[in-house]
Amino acid sequence: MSATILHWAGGFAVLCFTLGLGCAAVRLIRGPGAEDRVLALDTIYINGMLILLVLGLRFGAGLYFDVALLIALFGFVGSSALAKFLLRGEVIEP
Amino acid sequence: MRRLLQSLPLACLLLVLWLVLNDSLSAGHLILGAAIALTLALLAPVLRPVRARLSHPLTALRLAGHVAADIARSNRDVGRIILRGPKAGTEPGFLDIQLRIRDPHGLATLACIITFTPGTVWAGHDPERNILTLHVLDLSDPQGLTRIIQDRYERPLMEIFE
Amino acid sequence: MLLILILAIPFIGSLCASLLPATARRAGAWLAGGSALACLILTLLLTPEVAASGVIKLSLPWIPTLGVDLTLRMDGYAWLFSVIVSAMGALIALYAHYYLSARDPVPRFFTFLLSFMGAMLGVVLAGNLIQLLVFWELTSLSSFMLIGYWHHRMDARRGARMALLVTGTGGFCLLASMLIIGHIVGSYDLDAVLAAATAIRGHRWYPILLVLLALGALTKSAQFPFHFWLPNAMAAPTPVSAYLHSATMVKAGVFLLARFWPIFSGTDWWTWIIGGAGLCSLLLGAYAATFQRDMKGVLAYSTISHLGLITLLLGMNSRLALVAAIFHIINHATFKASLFMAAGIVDHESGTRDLTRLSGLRTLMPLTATLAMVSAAAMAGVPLLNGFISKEMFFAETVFITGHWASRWGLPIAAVVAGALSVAYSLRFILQVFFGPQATDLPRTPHDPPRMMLIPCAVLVLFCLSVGILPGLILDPVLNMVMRALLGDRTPVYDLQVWHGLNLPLLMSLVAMAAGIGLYLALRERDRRAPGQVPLIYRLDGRQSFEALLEAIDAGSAALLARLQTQRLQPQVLLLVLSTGAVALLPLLPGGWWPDHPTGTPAQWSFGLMWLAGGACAVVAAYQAKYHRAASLMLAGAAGLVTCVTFAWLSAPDLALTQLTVEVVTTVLILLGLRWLPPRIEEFPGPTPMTTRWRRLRDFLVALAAGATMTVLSYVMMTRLPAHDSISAYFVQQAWPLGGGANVVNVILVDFRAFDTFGEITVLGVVALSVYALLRRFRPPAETIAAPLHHRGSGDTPAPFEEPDLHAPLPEGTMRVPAVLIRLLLPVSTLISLYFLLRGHNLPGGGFIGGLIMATGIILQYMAGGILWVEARPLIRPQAWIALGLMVAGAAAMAVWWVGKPLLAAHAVDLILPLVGTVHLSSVLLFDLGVYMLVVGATVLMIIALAHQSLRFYRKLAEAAGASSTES
Amino acid sequence: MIGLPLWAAVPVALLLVLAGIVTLTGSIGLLRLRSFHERMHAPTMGMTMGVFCVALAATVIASLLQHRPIVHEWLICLFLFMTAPVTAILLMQSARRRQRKRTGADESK
Amino acid sequence: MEWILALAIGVLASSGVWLLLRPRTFQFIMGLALLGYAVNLFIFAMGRLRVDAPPVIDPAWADPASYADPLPQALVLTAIVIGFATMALFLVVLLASRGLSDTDHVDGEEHRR
Amino acid sequence: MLLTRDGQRRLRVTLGAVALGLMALSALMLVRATQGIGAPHWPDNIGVYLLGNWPAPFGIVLVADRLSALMLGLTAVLGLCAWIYATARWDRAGSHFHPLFLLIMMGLNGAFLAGDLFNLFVFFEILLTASYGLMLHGSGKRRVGAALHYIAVNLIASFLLLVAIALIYGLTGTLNLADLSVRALALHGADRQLFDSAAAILGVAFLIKAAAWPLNFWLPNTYSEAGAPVAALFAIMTKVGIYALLRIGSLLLPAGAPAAFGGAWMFPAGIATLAFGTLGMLASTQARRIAAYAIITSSGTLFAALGMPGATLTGPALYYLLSSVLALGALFLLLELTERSQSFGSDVLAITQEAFESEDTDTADLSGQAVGVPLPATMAFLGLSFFACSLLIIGLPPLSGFVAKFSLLSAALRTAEYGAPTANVWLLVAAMLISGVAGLIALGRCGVRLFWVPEDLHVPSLRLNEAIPILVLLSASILLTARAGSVMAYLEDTAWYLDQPGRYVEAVLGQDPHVFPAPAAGHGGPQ
Ligand code: NA
Ligand code: NA
Repeated sequence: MSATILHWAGGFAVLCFTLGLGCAAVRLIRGPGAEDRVLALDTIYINGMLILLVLGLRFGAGLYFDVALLIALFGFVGSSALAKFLLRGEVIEP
Repeated sequence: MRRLLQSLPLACLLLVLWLVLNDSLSAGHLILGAAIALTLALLAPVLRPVRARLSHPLTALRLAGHVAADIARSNRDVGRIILRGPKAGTEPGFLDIQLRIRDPHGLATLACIITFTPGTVWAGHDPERNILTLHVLDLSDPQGLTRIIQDRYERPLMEIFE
Repeated sequence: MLLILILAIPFIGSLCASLLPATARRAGAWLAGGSALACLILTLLLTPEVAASGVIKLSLPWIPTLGVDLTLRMDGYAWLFSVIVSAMGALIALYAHYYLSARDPVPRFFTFLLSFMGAMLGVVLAGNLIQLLVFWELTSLSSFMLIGYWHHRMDARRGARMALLVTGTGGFCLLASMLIIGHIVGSYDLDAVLAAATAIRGHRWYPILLVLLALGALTKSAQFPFHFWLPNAMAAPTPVSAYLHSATMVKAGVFLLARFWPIFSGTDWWTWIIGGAGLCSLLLGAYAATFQRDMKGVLAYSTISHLGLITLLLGMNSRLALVAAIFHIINHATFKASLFMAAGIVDHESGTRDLTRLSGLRTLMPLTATLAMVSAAAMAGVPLLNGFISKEMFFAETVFITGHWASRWGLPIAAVVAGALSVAYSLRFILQVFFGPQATDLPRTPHDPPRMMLIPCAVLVLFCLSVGILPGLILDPVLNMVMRALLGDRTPVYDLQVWHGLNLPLLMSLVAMAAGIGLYLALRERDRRAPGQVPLIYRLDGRQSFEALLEAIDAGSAALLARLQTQRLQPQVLLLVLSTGAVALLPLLPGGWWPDHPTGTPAQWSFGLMWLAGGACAVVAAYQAKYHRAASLMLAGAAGLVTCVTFAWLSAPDLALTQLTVEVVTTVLILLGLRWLPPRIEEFPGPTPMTTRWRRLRDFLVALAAGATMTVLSYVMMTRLPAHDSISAYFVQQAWPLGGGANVVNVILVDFRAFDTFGEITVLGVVALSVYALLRRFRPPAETIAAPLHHRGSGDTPAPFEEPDLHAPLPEGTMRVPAVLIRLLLPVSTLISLYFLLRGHNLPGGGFIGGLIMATGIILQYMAGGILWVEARPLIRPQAWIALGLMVAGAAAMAVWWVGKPLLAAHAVDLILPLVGTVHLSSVLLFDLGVYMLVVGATVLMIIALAHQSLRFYRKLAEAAGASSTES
Repeated sequence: MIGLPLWAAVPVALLLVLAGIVTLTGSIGLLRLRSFHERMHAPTMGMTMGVFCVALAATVIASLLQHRPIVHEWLICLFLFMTAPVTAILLMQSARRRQRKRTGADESK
Repeated sequence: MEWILALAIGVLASSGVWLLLRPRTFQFIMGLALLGYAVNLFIFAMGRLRVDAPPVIDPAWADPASYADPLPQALVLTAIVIGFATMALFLVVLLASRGLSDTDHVDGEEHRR
Repeated sequence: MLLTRDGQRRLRVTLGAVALGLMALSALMLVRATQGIGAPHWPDNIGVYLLGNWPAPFGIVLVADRLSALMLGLTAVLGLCAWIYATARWDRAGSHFHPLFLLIMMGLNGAFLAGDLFNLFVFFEILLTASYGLMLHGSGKRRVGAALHYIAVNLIASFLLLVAIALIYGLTGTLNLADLSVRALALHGADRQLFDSAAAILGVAFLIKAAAWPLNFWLPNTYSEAGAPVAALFAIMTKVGIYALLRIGSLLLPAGAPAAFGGAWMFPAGIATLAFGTLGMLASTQARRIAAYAIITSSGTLFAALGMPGATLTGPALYYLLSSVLALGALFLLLELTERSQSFGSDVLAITQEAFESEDTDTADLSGQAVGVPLPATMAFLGLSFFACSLLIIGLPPLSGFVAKFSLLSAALRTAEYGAPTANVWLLVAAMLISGVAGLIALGRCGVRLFWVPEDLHVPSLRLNEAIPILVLLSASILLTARAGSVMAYLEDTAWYLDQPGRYVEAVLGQDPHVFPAPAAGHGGPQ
């Protein structure tokens, strides 16, 4: 019983995250500004991380946690590099 | 010796991190973790010349509680605005707030709190006049927001870091 | 043994000559003459043996598996040629010593002359067809070098190249024919081949074989239609012309035809090809010789004609004609060489070879004139000289020919015409040079040369005379020996005599003589009007056609090549994709591979939905890549993240980790690169041209097809049952017991297949080094250098570059708050990188992931603090990390040698420490540590090298600005 | 997740559903909100509430199944908390700069 | 799952190949990236798909059938690394070419249409 | 070497010399070992090294059979020569020349020794990335442009390799070449079809590297723009593709013979490549481009030869490979030295001169200066070396080029006896002879222009370490000619073993890991 509940709840959560990822992808595709795209990419990372976390819960394996951890730690690197590029014209300044 | 003492807080933080990561309290991990944490903490100041001084751990805990509650509330508010869409009738806008806190770590933590709370984004800081600019999704009560930032966040942060 | 010496002496001599200093004239001549004389003496020493046993043979193994040996074989025929080659060689060496100027680099001349002599001896002594071919081509090569001896002269270069091309091509044809002979006979041994005559003649490949052989022989002997190279080869120094282009090398072709006469002759093919070429050369050569203006030109064309005569005789399928041919080979060698020598002397003394300028030299150089007259008379076929006898024999053969009426009537008439022409050009040669009024406007005043220079000529003239008077006595034994060598028991009865009585051939001789004199007189007037112009065939200039042909080949091949290849990348990629698709789909065409009962896992909607988004991102990334680079990069990054999640979803956490870290680093890297790409401005506001649209449609379809192929292939593969005995089962079973790790992927990476990993990190290191090396020479587009300064400045004026404050605890401006956080992240990320490194063997992680995490942490510091600020603090030297990483990994791999295990074997040591217990240390961990270090080093090196470019060019800008401000 | 008692499963399930809804709402906000500045606020929901809920659920499950407190999911929250401002500050500055440039260009016209 | 992944591979490959056929160097490098994803997924797919069976073994239970095929994963790891390295190099070559030839056309010169 | 600083060039050179010397020594020992000298315990004289001590189909193996040893020896000779040449001045044209050079050698050696399909790919990547680095060494617009194409094409080829390897693994469940050879035989039906498809993709990837038409348009630019020692080393790069085709073809096809990847199209591809190379040689005016097209020609010859049925051509083809690599390597080294002697634009001058020349007629003076021009020793050396290289490439006697051409053609004729289409035999014979004539035309013209045209030649300063490599390469080919008998015997042996993949398979799969009496005390868990 509890397994069924959790299965469906996990499935629902993953579906929501996936839909969220889809929304972000639409924003990423449509833009219009470059900042919007960066933001959307950041959101995609968060959604992906959440998908992994819930998958880890569903499968009861801690192995997915590491990936999520890395996304949490370094997911921002790509988007902040992009943001800095937009802001300053180069990622690493003298 | 002073360097060693100065780097102890970071070392402790790193050791805790190591133990949590490895999910273990075994002697092996303690020793390995301590060695790694201490080494890193000793090396860290090279690239991190500004040191944080921490005090008042209780204030920090209370602040964390406030922040958590605020995040939950803002989530509700922002969710409502999004779901109602244009009908929500809210007016987004920028807000300038005069700050007193000067410590970089305090400022950074304030930035974390503000960014991590839905509905407010750090939009700039003028270090000379010490004025913080925020972008707020719902600018219906600017004074209230200013008060929250100054009283609920800034003051405890000043206690902790200065 | 003597045979080897005969062959070796010239080559050794050649080598010695090449080592002589450029001024060693006398030594060179002595070397050449001595070598030739030695060869001659050795050959003569062998005479009794050859006469007695018929054949001397000596074989050394070379490439036994291919049936090619170094076989020296001397029979009577080879003996004759050896004598000619070596005797002429000795005479030429003497002559050349006087002929060449003191300033000529004489040793070079004798080097090639001697190597030619060796090659020619090699040809005649070859007992193996392939060996024969080797020496055959060597004669062409040394001829090339000798013609080009005066290579500063245009005509020498041209003549040399033409001769090489024609004879070299012929050589290739000859090679083909030799191969076919070898194939038919099963051996390249000359004796075996000679014994297999009927098999060869009867083989279905005989015609093609004959054509190839003829091409080889006729090009070498300058026979029609390949004769044109010989007159052009006259740019060579005269000793070369006398030796190679009259007496020896051009004889190689007829030598070969006669050598193979017993095998090939007797068929209509033979008659038509060989006889036809001979006849044409005979007439054409004689005709052209009559009108030449250059003394050596006359001789060259007459050589073509006389070689045509020999070829014609060989082509007549008559054994007596063969005798005549051999006889004429000897005679022609003597009188033509002496004529060349005489011409050379005239040229040498008077400074010109122009028949129209030369006149009346008889009184100035009487000895030379006498010798030339006798030789020319021999050439014309005047009785009591050797040329007369061979001409008589030729006439006799033409008279007695059987067969078609055209040949029965045509050949004798042609023979007489050729005879008449030869009389005419001989007369003209002599009369124009030595008779008439004495020339006054010659470059030099001629007189007889030193006696020694005349001796070679005189010796040859003497020989002409003696053979002409006493042919039987002198040449009968020789000829007999030769004919026995060629025909064995089938040697015909012949009679070498001056006087055969009054018969038809004699009558023909007289007619030819009279006609020749008449012709000379008739042509005198025309000669004065248009000297050097050959009437009727003036336009058919072999040289010009040849060069036109070469130019056409050049132009044609360039045009064809332009159609067959492209220098552009896109068509190449298209071709690549298309050909891959074609060959990949070909085996699948019959069908039957689509899964009937696909196995697999049930689909999850979320997964599909996720890929809907990921796929859309990929497609749009492709669409946006032209004008919106950053957008495209982000879209591709999104697809990458979806890939990463997919890996995790489908049970590959290691892959997900790696994909993620690589993704992050790649994004930063490309962004660093984007900084140097100026923005693309949208072009062509108007409608897209039709060709562009068509090209896009085509590319779209190709891309679609490629994707479809990948889809189908992967679907089919995924829904098949896996191979039942896959090696991965072993890895899963043994990872823990033997590999000592629970994470099978990592155990594979660092233990089972550690060598791949070693290679992979090497690739990374190599790339880092290449990137670094390339960036040191980097030159960016000018408009990009200051672009970020524009970003920073207010409005349209760029901010000037300012050196950052290296002692500031925090950066000013926007990066102030982020810097606090990012710097706190470095120890954290280092800790996490170590965490992933150390646990990799049992859980997802490992050196690579750890290294990338560490590298990302470092890169973040650069992003926050700027290059100079970070580098003002003691940090890593990436290159050293790369080297150390490789060394640590290599040491870990090799350390086990110490305990006697093979490379990369795992070796574990368990340390028992107080408090801690047992610590398991494995060489595998060390290996992973090496990977970690290398990855950190390589990644940081690449990123930082790229980032450094900005600094470099800002400083240049600042310097330039500073300089201009101080000036003003 | 086998062996989790029902009294724990229900709140965990609710937490997961809440996480899903909150995160989806945030992502929808990315589409529905009109200006970039407004959109900046939306994804924070997933980053905060979504992650909180999932981490809480994970902690509950792991602690119950392994009978000891397991907290490492909260590291994710910590890292997100630490890194969130970096991108946000830069993005916001970039957007403001662009806006200034646009209005500046308008004024000069 | 299989058909989804197969389609995903196809879409990535199509986008990648399309970009490889484009004339701009940046397009080419993005094509390499996308095609790289496709190829990595393809290699990975050759081990057949498994959900919730990561090849991290329980020492007591090393039955190959209960784990995803680890070998393709190891191969993909190597391929990812090599792909990253070569892409980095290509990027720098692209930049060098842009700087030297003053165009971002893959041929180093603009062709007339 | 990376630890050394920029100033320590001498140290780098010493290190490089030691490394390359050791490499050459080991290659020599391997060649001898595969002849049965020095390694008597090797089964069929095939050496197998189990890396990590894992048994054969599971771990990675290195296999040294005759073919590998041969290629290693060739690599060592060529590499050593190119490296010595480079130490004269080339290594200072950019950073990291020496490490990159050693790494490309590592890649080449690894590729020749690899007994594992994926490991082969990895070593291909090492040698390719190192070659990208070397190709870019010294930079410059044209060089970077050429390198861009080179890298682009090879990156795509790498993708193809990966796809093919993955497919093969997915079908057979193994990567070990010997094991694959066994398992591929057992495939049938749809599996076989898919396997053939994978093998075809693999073949395309190798054909790209081996420069088969129409996949070789990148080559002329790349080779003619690369620096001399690099181009010389590249002479063996195409042969790596040929090696892979031979190796995989020998192991994977049931017929065993190296007719490899669908024998039917290998021969036409070879003839097309040969024709293309020939055309290119004719159409080129620049010496380096001629040399580059000569590389294509040699590849085409090898394809066509290996595409003939039966294994009779394999031995001669290998001989041809040796000879052509040595010759082309020497030629590339030589051409750079020669170009130094040409003043700028003299190429163009010579061409125009020739064009005018054909206009003037017999009135060319017959009494032009009849005194030879002495050649300085340097030019004489270069000229003679060029002459020798040309002979080798054209296939004219007396050097090994001729032996190679002759042996190939005679073997080709032999195939007519057992069933090869006669037309193909004639086609091959004709194509090879015509390519020889074309080489004669092109190289003849080029040589005459380079060495005989008197326009202000300034004699280049030739250093000893630039002359020695050329001499060594040429003497190697002279040695190849003189010892043609024993070399050919070794190669025939090699071909025979290639035709008998069973022996290779047995040697590899039969190799047992070392057994250690005291096993490492039970592998523990995590620390
Ligand atoms: Na590996
Ligand atoms: Na074959």
